[in-house]
This record gives sequence, structure tokens and C-alpha cells, in this order.
Amino acid sequence: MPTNAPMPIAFFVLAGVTLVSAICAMSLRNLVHCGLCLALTFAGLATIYLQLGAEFVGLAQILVYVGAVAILIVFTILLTRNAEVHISPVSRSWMVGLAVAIIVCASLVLPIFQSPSLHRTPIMTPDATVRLIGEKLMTQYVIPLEAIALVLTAALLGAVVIAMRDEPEEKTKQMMEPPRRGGAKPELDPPRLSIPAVETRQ
Amino acid sequence: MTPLHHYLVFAALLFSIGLAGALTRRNAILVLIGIELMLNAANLNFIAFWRYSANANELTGIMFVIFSIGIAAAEAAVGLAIVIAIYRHYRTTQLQNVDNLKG
Amino acid sequence: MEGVDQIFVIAKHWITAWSFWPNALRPFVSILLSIVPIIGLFALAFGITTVVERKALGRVQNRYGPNRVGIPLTKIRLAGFGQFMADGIKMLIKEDIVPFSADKVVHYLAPLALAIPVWLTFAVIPFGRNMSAIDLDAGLLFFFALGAGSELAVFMAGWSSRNKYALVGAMRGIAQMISYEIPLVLSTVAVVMIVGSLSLNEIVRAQSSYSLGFIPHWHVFTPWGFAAFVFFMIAACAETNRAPFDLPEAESEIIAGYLTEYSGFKYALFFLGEYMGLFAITGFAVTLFLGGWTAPLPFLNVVPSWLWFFLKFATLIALFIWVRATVPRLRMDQLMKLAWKFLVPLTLINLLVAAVWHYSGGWAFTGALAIRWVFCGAVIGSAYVALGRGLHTKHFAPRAYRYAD
Amino acid sequence: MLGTGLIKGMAETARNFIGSYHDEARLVTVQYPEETVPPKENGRNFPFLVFDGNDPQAGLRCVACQICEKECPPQCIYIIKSKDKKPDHVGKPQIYPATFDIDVSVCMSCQICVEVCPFEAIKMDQVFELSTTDRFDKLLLRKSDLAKPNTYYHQLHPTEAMEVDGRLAEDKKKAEAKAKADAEAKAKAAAAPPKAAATASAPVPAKAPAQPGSVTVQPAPASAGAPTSSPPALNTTPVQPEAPKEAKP
Repeated sequence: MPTNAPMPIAFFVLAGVTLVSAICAMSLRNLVHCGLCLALTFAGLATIYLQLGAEFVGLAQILVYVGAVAILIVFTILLTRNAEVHISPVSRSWMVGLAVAIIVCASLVLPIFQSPSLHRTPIMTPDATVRLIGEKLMTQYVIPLEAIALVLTAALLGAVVIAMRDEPEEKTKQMMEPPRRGGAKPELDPPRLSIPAVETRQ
Repeated sequence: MTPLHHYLVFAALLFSIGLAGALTRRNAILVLIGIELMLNAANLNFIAFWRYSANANELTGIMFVIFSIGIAAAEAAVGLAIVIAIYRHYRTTQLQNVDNLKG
Repeated sequence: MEGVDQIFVIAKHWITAWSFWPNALRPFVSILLSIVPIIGLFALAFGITTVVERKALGRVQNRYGPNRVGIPLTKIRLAGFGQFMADGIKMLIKEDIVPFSADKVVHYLAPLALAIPVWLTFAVIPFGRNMSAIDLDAGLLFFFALGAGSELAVFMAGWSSRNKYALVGAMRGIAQMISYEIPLVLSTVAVVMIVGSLSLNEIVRAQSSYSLGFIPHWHVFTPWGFAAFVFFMIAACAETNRAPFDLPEAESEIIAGYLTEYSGFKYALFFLGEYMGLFAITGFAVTLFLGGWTAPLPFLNVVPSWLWFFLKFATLIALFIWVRATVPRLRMDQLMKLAWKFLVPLTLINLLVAAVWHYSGGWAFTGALAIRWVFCGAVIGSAYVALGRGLHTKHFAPRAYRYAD
Repeated sequence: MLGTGLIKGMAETARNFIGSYHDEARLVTVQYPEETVPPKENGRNFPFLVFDGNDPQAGLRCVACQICEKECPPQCIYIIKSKDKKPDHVGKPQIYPATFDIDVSVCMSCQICVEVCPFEAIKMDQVFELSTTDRFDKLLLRKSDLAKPNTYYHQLHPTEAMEVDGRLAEDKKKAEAKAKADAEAKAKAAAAPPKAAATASAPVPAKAPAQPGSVTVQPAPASAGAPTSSPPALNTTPVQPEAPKEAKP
């Protein structure tokens, strides 16, 4: 870095954008807008990680959150037909919720400002190369790594099982039921007709 | 360089925004979004403390965040799958309408 | 020769060192001198590629292709290479139509959200010796992270248009991109595993030596590398929505997919973004598998390194065009089957093969190389044949139409 | 094996690609402004008016009968009759069009005007390079734009024009013969009883005296391959109402 001066400005700009988009993500009426603002929040956080020198984590944040989680949320919004509905967006006890949030915020921020030890500047420039992270993951943190692999696999299977249609055959049969046309053709071959115009493998 | 408490205040604000959203909004998806924001605020704290720690080369904060991101991805996938399952059953994702225990 | 090879680097240092600049401005000049040539060069390459592609497609179909537009007000035709300028000007002056019920802001932001991250990916590609804009330690991750952003842009375009074709196209596009991102990443992981770095400069350096004095150590010349290269190219084709995988824009079914409601400059920006994505992914293929800027034979090192990079780059672009001219569009189920039942398992097997190759690198007895080659090739080859057979659907029931009989 | 089809296909496209460069015959494209496809004889686009001889005003075959104006489905023809008369190709005085406009932006190239014209005066042109920046004036063709010599018609549709010319020559011959016979009859009538004069006065115009003959003759060239030749019934009927009028003075 050539000078130290631009750093706080960069931080305030990034933090401002992130906070505004976070507020938008939680307060807009249209859910798809919320999802897109959430993606912007994640991207802003990733740039703050990059600014803090955590290159690998910042890029992983974009890859996982913007590339996967935001897409997943947006897909869910579309699948649950939430993009169109506009019924009152906040719950009845929203005053209580907001009050709780403000109290939590105050109780977090006040100690931070009061604690002198948190007003420090970085002590050293860490060497967080990808190679070092990889070596740590494969030696010191290998058991958590394996555990998280298992968790992810379980989550994958679980998500598929939960989101899968309950009785797919019954549903499709119901949808694909040929309309009765005056009894003209009573004998129709059901398995062939279940998927019209698409080859069915024998 | 920006002092540490800037990052901490920023993370606290982000956490509160997520908390406020999760507590006030009715939609299940928005509640999930709020939880994601809170998780991210925690992650930011880990990164900030790692950067400002005395033995940063231990990479403890970074490791924690990497695992946390993995967990968050799994959480989002399962959470949204549950939202879809709920929607299929109740035809709504508004949480106050999901109050029927008889399946 | 060193001078010609490093001519751009020297020129940049020379211009930056001018006493004319104030000292505070110097870093910005340096940054601009890295960015502007990349943007200009690839914008030009985009224009030329569109003309070359149309001409090549025309020749394959025994037509001339564009051969008219040259320099205006003269009789000089330049064999049609003025076409992209004419197209660009047309796009710029066209009316920008936004549908009445569209989400205006998102509709406006979508092309930007696609084009900007794609431009950023060029920052980490080494175009020649000492010629990458930034040498990022996690360059490969940077590329995939920015590539993930394009899915959101596609969604924004499709959803904000308020058009069923646009939405269907966007859904197809996202499903396809997510599915093919897995084989894309897994095929590069093999390279990362062997080289032991995510830095692209490091990956090129690992390929820059020669065995027996003339065989370059390019990854494509190893069994796992060749397989990974093939899978990477297939997945790249799908990631960039190129011809056999252009279902999101299948004009016979869904008009133009998520581009349906875009016109004028926004459409041009989308078009540009798509071609830039193709260029970026081709640049990565060159860097990862074809040795980047290294020469194929040691004595050819007299040719500047950046020229080698662009030769390989142009070859791969030509390959993309050739495939586009040949293969018809896939069906959606075929597309998904190819990704999940063929490419993903094969790239996983390829990872194992790469590991075997890496750990058998220490064998010192005679014939070790032959054994390694035969074993790795056999594993990959048999997996390819076996999984490829699974893709074949030989027996079809006769086509049944519900209401047509 | 998977992929062999792709290789085969790529070989095929490569063969086409290279072949198109060293075998010009493969390229089917005609590079238009420099090269054009020779026009087909039966091709047609917009109507034009035929005139005989060199003077478009004097030789114009059109007699402003307005049948084409009435028959035109999109109504793109606009005719104003002249007040005076001029001799037609058989030498008989006829009305001519003072104004004859065709709006080619409306015309649908149906050729009905040609089919109904009893005087072989309107025929189909083959021009197609009519693009203009002025869609109001430049696409409204005036009489002077429409009048084209018979030689031009011969160039466009040689066989058809030959037939038409033959038919017209025959008409002329008959008219001359009739005129001669008329003159003779008149000379006779000067001495003869008034009954003969009554029979002669009606069939003065071209075909009337040989009516049964002309009906049997005309279908022959029509079936010989000229679709534009008018049916004989139409050929004769419009003439008759005017004929007595002319014969009187």
C-alpha cells in the first residue's frame, strides 16, 4: 500500500455499502430484491475480508455465498411464489423485535467503544498464503475438515430428501390424467402417455 | 490502518440488522436471510480478530471462518429445503400461518 | 530477443517513469497501463472473433459469410472485417426498450453485473513472461469466485424482464451453469494438486521445462492432464452457453432466453460479457493445460512469450467455433445427464489418476514411465468408455403423442 | 464409443470448410449487386403499360377502359380518362388515359389487371430494385414511368410478346379487311336498298364482322402457353358498346 490514508476511506465506503444493502435486504417488500441485496451484502463483506488480508476466505465467501447461497435463496423465493405476494411484511410484534435488536446492538457497541484494548492497530502482517492454509487444513485441522465433509454430504442428502416431492407418481398421474372425451377412446396406454412427446426408455 | 473497533462496530451493526430482520419479518425466507447476516457478522469478527492478533500466523480465525462458511452453506441448503417443504404443505411461507400441528 | 519478449513490460516501466507525472499519480498510471491494454485488446478480439466466427460458420455451410463492410465511403472491403464496427454502431444507436412491467433497476443492472466481473477475471491471467496484471496467490479461486457472479446476473436479467421466456431461459442458464461448474472446478483441481499452487504464474512456471530437451511439460501431455483438458473444455462450453449447450438462448423454443427483452446497448453488453467469459475461460485453459506463454519447443523461445499465448488462445477459440459449427443443440435431460452422470464421476476418477501419477513420479526403475502411462490411461479410458455407454439410450419407445392420434 | 460421432461430424464440417475455399462451385450464394440471377421469363413483379413504336404518348395501347382499375383487388390503379381521342393501333380513334397511376407500395403483383385487359395494354414488369427513401412519391408510378416500349416487353417475356403481337397483327388485318369490305359495302349501299346498310353499321369495329371466326381462332394461342392472354369473351364485349357510338359519326 502506498499510503495509509486511503484505507479508512475504503473501509467506510465498503462498510457503508454493505450496511445499506443489509438494511435493504431485511426491509424491502419485494423478496427478490431482498435476495439480490443480500448478494450485494455478501460481496461487500467479501471485499472487507480481502481488505483485511484474508484473500482465500474473501474469495471463498464470494464463491459460496454469492454463487450458491444467494442463488439458492432466490430460487426458493421463486419456487414458493413469494415474488408476487405483497401481504403485510412485518409481524405483529415487530416493535418488540426491533427493541430487542436495538438493545442487543447497544449492548454490543458500547463495550466495544469502552474497551481500550480493542482500539489497537494490527501488530503484525500475517502470512496467510493458500499453501499455508492448505497445509493447516491437512494437518492440524484435518478432523474438522473430514467432519465438515460429512456434514455437507448429510446436508446434501437431507435437502434433497426434504425438498423432494412426496408422492411423485401420484402427483404426475393426476396431472397427466387424459381428459375424458365422450368415451371415444377408452383404451389408452397409460405408461406411454404419462410423459407426452418425450421418449421413454424401455 | 483502520483500528480494530471499527470492524467490531460494523459487525455488531450487521448482527443487529440481521437480528431485527429475523425478529420482525414474517416470511420464513427473510428469517433465514437474517440468520445468514448474523452468521456473516460473526465471521467478520473472526477475521478481524485474526488480523489484529499477536500470533496471526496461526490462522485460527481463518480456519474458523472457512468451517463456518461450510456450515452456513449446509444450513442454507437444508433451511431452504424445509421452507420449500413447508410451502408445499401449507401453500404459504408466512410464519404466522404455519401453526397447524395436524399434518 | 529479451527486449521483444518484454517489450510491453519495458514500455510500461518507461512510461511510468516519465518525470512528467506527479509522484502521487504514478501508481494510478501504472494501474491504468495494466488495465487499458487488456480491455482494448480483448474488446478488439471480441469484434474480430464475431466476424471470424460468422465467416467460419458460413464456410462450413458453403456460404461466404460477412464479406461486405469495410471502410465506409471507400471501396475497400477488408473482407468484411468492418462488420463488427457496423454492428457495434448499430447497437449503440438503437432504441433501448424496457418492458413496461419490467423491474427497471434490476433490468438495468443485469448486463453490468454480467460484464464487470467477467472483465475482472482477466486481471490474473499471465499473458506473457512477467505479464499478468496482478499476481494473486489465489488466482484460480479468484476466477471461479467471479464466475459465480454471472449466475446471479443471468437470474437478474431473466427475472426482471417479466417475460416467461426470459425466466425459463434464466432458469435453464442457472441450472446449467451450476451443474457444469462442478466438473469445471474438479478438472482444474487435478492441476492444482500436481502443481501445488492456486497462482496462475506458478502453474505456468511448473509447465515451462522440457524433458529430453524437446517435450514440453505441458499438462495436456499427461494422461490425467489430457482428460482434464477435454473435460474442462466441455464444461467451459457449457459455462459460457456456447453452441451445443446454448439451451438458455435456444431460439427455436424460448426466443432468446434471458436476452429476450434486451435491446440496443444493454444487449451489446450482454453479448460482450458472454464473449469475454469465453475468452477468460479460454485463457485459463491455455494457462492450466497448454503451458500458458511457454513455447512448444525450446528453440522456439526466441518467439515472444505473449505471441505464444495468443497463438494458443486463437487455436482454442477456433476449436470452440468448429465445435459450434458441428454439434446440434442438446436436450435439457441430455445436458443434465452429461454433467452429473458423465463429467462429475469422470473428473473425480481423474483426480485419483492424477494422484497416482503424482505419487508414482518418484519411481526410478526402467519402464516406470511406460507403466505410469499405461495404467493412468487405462483407468481413465475404461472409465470413459463405461460411463459413455451409460449415456447411450439405445432403445426408445415409439414416440407417443397424446392428442395427435 | 462416446465422442466418435463428434469426431466424424467435425471431420465433415472441416471438409466443407476447406472445400468451400478451393471449390467455388460449392458456394451457392450469388453476390447480389455485382452478380444477379438471370430473370425467369415468367417472373413478374409490378405492372407497366405497353406502347407501340417510339412515342409513348401516341403508341400507348391503353384506352382508359378502367376495367383494371375496377378489378384491382388492392385498388392501386388510378385512371382519369382523356377528353379527346387518339387513334389506336388499328387506326380507330380511342380515348386514352390522361392520368394512369399505380401505387406499387399497394400493388400485390397479382396480375389480375393483365388478365382482364382486353387491349394487351398492361403487362407485368420484372423490376425489383425499387427501393427509395421517399415512400410517398417515388413509389407512386405515373404514366410516364409506367409506359415502356413493346421492345422492352419482348425482352422480358419473348414468347408471350410474340403471341400478343401475332394476335394484334391479326386484329389489325381483320380491321383493315373489314374497313375495305365496309368501304365496298358503303359503295354498294349507295345504290342498294337500306337493309344492307343496317346490317353493316353494327359490325364496323375490329372483330365484329368475323365474330364466330375470331372465337374459334383465339383459344389456340391462349392454350399455347401464354397465361396472360385475355379470354375472348372479354375481348369482344367491351368493344361493342363503344363501337356503335364510333360508327355513327
